[in-house]
Amino acid sequence: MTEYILAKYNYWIYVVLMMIGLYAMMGKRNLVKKLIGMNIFQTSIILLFVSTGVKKGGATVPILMHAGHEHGAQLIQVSDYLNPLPHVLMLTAIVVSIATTGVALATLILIYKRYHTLEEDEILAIRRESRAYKTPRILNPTD
Amino acid sequence: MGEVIYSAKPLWAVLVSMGAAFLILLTGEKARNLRESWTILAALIKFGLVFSLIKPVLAGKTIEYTLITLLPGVALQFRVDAFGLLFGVVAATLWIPTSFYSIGYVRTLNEHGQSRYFFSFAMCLSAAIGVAFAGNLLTLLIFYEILTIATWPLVIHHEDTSAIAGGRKYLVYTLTAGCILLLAIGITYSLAGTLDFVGGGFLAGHGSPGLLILLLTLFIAGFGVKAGIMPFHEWLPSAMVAPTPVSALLHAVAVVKAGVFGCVRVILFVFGPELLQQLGVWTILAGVVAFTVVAAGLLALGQDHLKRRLAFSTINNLALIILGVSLLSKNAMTGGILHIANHAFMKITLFFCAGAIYAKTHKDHVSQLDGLGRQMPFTFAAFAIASMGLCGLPPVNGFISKWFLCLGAVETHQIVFLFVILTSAMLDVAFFFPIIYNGFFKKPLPDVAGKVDEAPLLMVLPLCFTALFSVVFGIFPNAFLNFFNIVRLAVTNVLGG
Amino acid sequence: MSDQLPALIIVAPLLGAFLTPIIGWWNRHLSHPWVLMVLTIPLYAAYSSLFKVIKNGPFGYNLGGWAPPWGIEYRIDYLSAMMLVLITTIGFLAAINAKSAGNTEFKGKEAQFYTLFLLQITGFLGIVITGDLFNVFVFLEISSLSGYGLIAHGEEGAPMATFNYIIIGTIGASFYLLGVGYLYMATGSLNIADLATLLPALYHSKMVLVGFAFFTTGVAIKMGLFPLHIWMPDAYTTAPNSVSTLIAPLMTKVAAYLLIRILFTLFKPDFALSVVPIATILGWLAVAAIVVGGVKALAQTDIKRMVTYIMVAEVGYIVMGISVMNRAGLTGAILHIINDACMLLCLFLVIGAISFKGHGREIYHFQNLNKKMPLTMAAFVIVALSMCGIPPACGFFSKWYLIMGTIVAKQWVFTATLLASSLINAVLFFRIIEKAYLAPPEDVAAGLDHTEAVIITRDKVPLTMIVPILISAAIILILGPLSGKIIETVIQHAVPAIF
Amino acid sequence: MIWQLDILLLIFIVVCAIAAINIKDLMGAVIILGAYSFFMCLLWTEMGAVDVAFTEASVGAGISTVLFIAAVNRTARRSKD
Amino acid sequence: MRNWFKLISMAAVIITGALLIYGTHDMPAWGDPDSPANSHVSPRYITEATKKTATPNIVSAVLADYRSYDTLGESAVIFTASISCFFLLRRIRNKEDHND
Repeated sequence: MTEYILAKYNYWIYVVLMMIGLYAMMGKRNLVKKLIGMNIFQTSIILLFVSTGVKKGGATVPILMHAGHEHGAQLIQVSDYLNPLPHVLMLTAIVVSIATTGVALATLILIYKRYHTLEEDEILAIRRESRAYKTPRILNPTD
Repeated sequence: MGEVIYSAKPLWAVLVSMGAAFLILLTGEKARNLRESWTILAALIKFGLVFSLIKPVLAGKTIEYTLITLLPGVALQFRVDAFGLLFGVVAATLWIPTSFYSIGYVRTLNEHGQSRYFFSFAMCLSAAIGVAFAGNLLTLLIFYEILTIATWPLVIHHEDTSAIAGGRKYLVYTLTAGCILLLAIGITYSLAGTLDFVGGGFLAGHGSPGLLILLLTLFIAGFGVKAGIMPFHEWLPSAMVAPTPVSALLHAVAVVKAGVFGCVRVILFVFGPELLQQLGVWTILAGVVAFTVVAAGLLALGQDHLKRRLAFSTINNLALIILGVSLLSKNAMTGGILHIANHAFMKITLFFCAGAIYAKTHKDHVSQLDGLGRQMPFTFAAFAIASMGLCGLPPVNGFISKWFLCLGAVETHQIVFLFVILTSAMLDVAFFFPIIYNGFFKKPLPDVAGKVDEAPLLMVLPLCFTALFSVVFGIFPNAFLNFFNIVRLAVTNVLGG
Repeated sequence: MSDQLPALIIVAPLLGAFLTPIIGWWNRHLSHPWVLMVLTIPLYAAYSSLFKVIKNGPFGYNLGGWAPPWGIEYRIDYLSAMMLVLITTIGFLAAINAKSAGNTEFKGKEAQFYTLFLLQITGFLGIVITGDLFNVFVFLEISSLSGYGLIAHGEEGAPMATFNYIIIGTIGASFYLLGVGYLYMATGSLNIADLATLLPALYHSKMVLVGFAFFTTGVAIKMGLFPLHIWMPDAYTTAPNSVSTLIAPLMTKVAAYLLIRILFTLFKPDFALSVVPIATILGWLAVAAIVVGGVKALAQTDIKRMVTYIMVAEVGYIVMGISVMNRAGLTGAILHIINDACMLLCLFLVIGAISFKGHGREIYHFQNLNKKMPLTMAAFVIVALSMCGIPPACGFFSKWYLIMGTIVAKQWVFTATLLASSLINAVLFFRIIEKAYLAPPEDVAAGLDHTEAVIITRDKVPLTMIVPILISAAIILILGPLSGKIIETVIQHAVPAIF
Repeated sequence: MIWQLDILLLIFIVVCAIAAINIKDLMGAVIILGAYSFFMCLLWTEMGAVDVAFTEASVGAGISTVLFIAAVNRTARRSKD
Repeated sequence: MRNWFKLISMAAVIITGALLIYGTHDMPAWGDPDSPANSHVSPRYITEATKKTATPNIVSAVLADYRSYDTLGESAVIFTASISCFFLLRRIRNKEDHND
């Protein structure tokens, strides 16, 4: 049992992080808080990916030590180096997440300019009011 | 089924009025004479094309044209057999007088939206011919739906509250029917894997009896809406708000007949008499339509609005056609199918008369027609001839079809149905003869002119023409268009031998 | 040249996008012709790859020359070639349309607008063409990010709608990424074809099951499948017209494509048939989507919002076709992807033209519109008929296959839903057509003929708007009778053989 | 790879995450988010993903925090939840 | 209303989390060098990358060579985001200029 926990506890903590982030995205009213949650959510996924590349038992960072030597290539042991692929993917994912955050913040500023608040329920109230004002229903007896 | 000729004539027959429709739209309101010459030109060409198909079909050949594959095993296909040809000939022939009549009507009443009117009219005809020549259920459905949509602008033509309400009712009924048909055809395809019409049916041996009965119900409900079978008839009287030529051609010939045509196609060419005998549902079907026959006749008695009375008479006669077919005996079938053509000629005359009266005097209620026969003798004479035909009196063509229907009812040993047919003839007498009597013999209302003062020639000539032909076809059923032979051939195709 | 076609499809618009700001900075009036010019390349490449696929069967393209499981592969088979053609065609028409509307909606910022426009198309193309799960994610993000930017520039409520879209869309993309992660942990591969061979042995692994669940949820969010559609109506209603013309028809369709890929290529059909009850779940969600979409659409008076709810229902159609798990249903779903994209394109083009001429989008604003914009309204009628499933417009044929699918699967509730929905569509559209084509009954009653009642001037819709409208309306009419041909040459090969 | 350190970092991260979404002062929340990213970097370095850690340190902890601060500066600082 | 929504999102989050944890059950133990992720595709990167690309950092080698189109996509993402922000925020400045 202990072994099982030791083998899995990492994953569970990632899942907890994801849940925190997801909850903030869905349940929080403040838009900045939603974005913070989004960041947490995305980093936890990145963490999950990165951890798939981990190898126990002496593997080191995926930078070859004997590069340049002609015979160095033969000496490369797969178990000596961490799996590089998740790292590659996650470099992209980090950039994607920051890009999303950037666009989201830009819309956030637009929203603030328009409504002078960042609380979702207040904005919704304002919008409902303005929509009711902007589109008067013409009562048409034939409709 | 004899030799097959591959020819694009059916396609051209469909396309010619569609092309005319777009020319009409392009020409527009400014060049009225040019616009209307498109209609007449298309009508003549269409008639010529359809007429040229009669000879090969009577020689036992089938004309086929496949346009494009729609589903595996089902193409957009035209196949002209005797039964389809009958409907096609009726529609194409009657379009010619209706075209002239329409021109007279809309010009006399100075209607608005004439381009839209003629456009929709041409589209309707195109679709009707498509329905007639469709080689399989899917093609039939496609043109049937086009017909539905193309008729709508005609129904709402007046754009007043009752027209819009009538249009909505029409759409609700017919679009629902379209959905039901889609379902029915889908089930048919999944059962049989084909949709091509075969004389004598192709569904035998597929599916359980329960499913087949359900399928038949769906089909009859789907086509029955347009055919005005009770309880789906409600839209037809409401749709009488349309201009009279529309009521004349579409609600006596093209649209409602398309419904009847579909019913007959399904009964004879999808299910087939043998399968229906096995399922034993033909008595139920015949019972339902027999009820419609009598009920519609009774309801017609109570209508004071002339066109509504004619509408109920239409429902009555359409049900009579389906009754004839569902009796499944040779003579009844002959009578039923022949009645498609005969009823068309008679009913279009009646509607023409109603329109002529309205255009001249703005009267549209039965009670307002007293003494009008002296002012409009030709119109009323035509009306009298056509109503005699509908009552089944010789020498008008209605007599022949009713005669065969009675023979068929006797053949099946179901005296009930003979009784129904005779009752309906009595009812016809009851609701038509007072009109004629009042028109000719009652004291004229004060606003009736004492002298002969007919509607414009463009309206009177077509109605005289159709009335004349009703009599001609009564005396010589095989004159010109060979209706009787075509019907005989169609029945032979179904029953074999 | 012809060997490099797949790379060209992505690289050309991408490079074009990189260059657009420069061109726009030089002379902003050049950006529109430049975009059109750039888009002809993927358009040509997409059509020639489709013909190549039809002629020689599916082919792959190894980027950088690395063999598939190690490098990234672009895979063009029947389905993706068809989608490429769809995307490039619709993108091209939307780009033509963008000129007039875009120039007023984004005055002074045409260059950025067209850059994002190209990136959006690149994203869609990339999702469809790539054979690598992670690459799909990257392109998904490109298309989403450019979409966020474009939509947020819309009318009053747009930023808020976009923010919701960003949050929900990011959840969707992240779920997708989680799915990729779980599958990667289970197999060690990212290549779809490679995974498809590795996965069958692992179908009962919990990792794969969870990965699958997150995949489908993520894609369903992007697709706007009920109940995950909540972002969609707001976002597409408030988006600028020239933007919703591009995104609304394509985003849901590309996501639907992904769903088909996941269910039938990545996982084999028997996974969905025998391992997870995904078909049942999807089917009932589709029923709910159609019903809710239809009812909500009935409640709308703003036509653009109404169309977005119709989109919810249309997504339901596609998913229903997928969920019945038979040949007819899936054929219908794929056919409906094409048809619905064209119909929505035409609808949004029409709405764009109406708004461009300064008419409101409420239904009562449609009064007399047929006199003012006869061609536009004619196109609208064609789409309306297609939406109601009236032949020979294309909507009828996809509906036919969908109904066949439900009949074969003996799912009568599904059949009934489909039929009822086309009636709802008829109500939705005919009330607008009535408004547009008929004079108000009060006028008629008062004896005013509507030719006399109002002196109506025709609105001159610019050529760049009316031409795409007419082309798309023509496409709707042509696709219908051609559907048999399309199925024969393309779609039947895209349906898994076991159906 | 020392599991005690590992678990310590993870606990820090979770605490930072919870704090970041619960603090009512947005500026504080953003700065805590920066700290969260920083701990994340440490964790990744410890896992051997140096490239990812570098990127996260510069992009996640750096640019992202700056963007957040800039945005919060231009908008409201207080949050209701 | 609001609490009701919070409850729903909480439930959704818990379901998601439970699903994710359920998925971890079959995961290879943490840091297992023989897990599929570490043994299917990646060994070839480690052994061949230097030979093929002459870069000692395998991550860079994979990033820039094997999966170079991901990287191209990545730069496109940044480009998209920056253009988006520019596109969105510039209007405000214009408007302010106008208003002031």
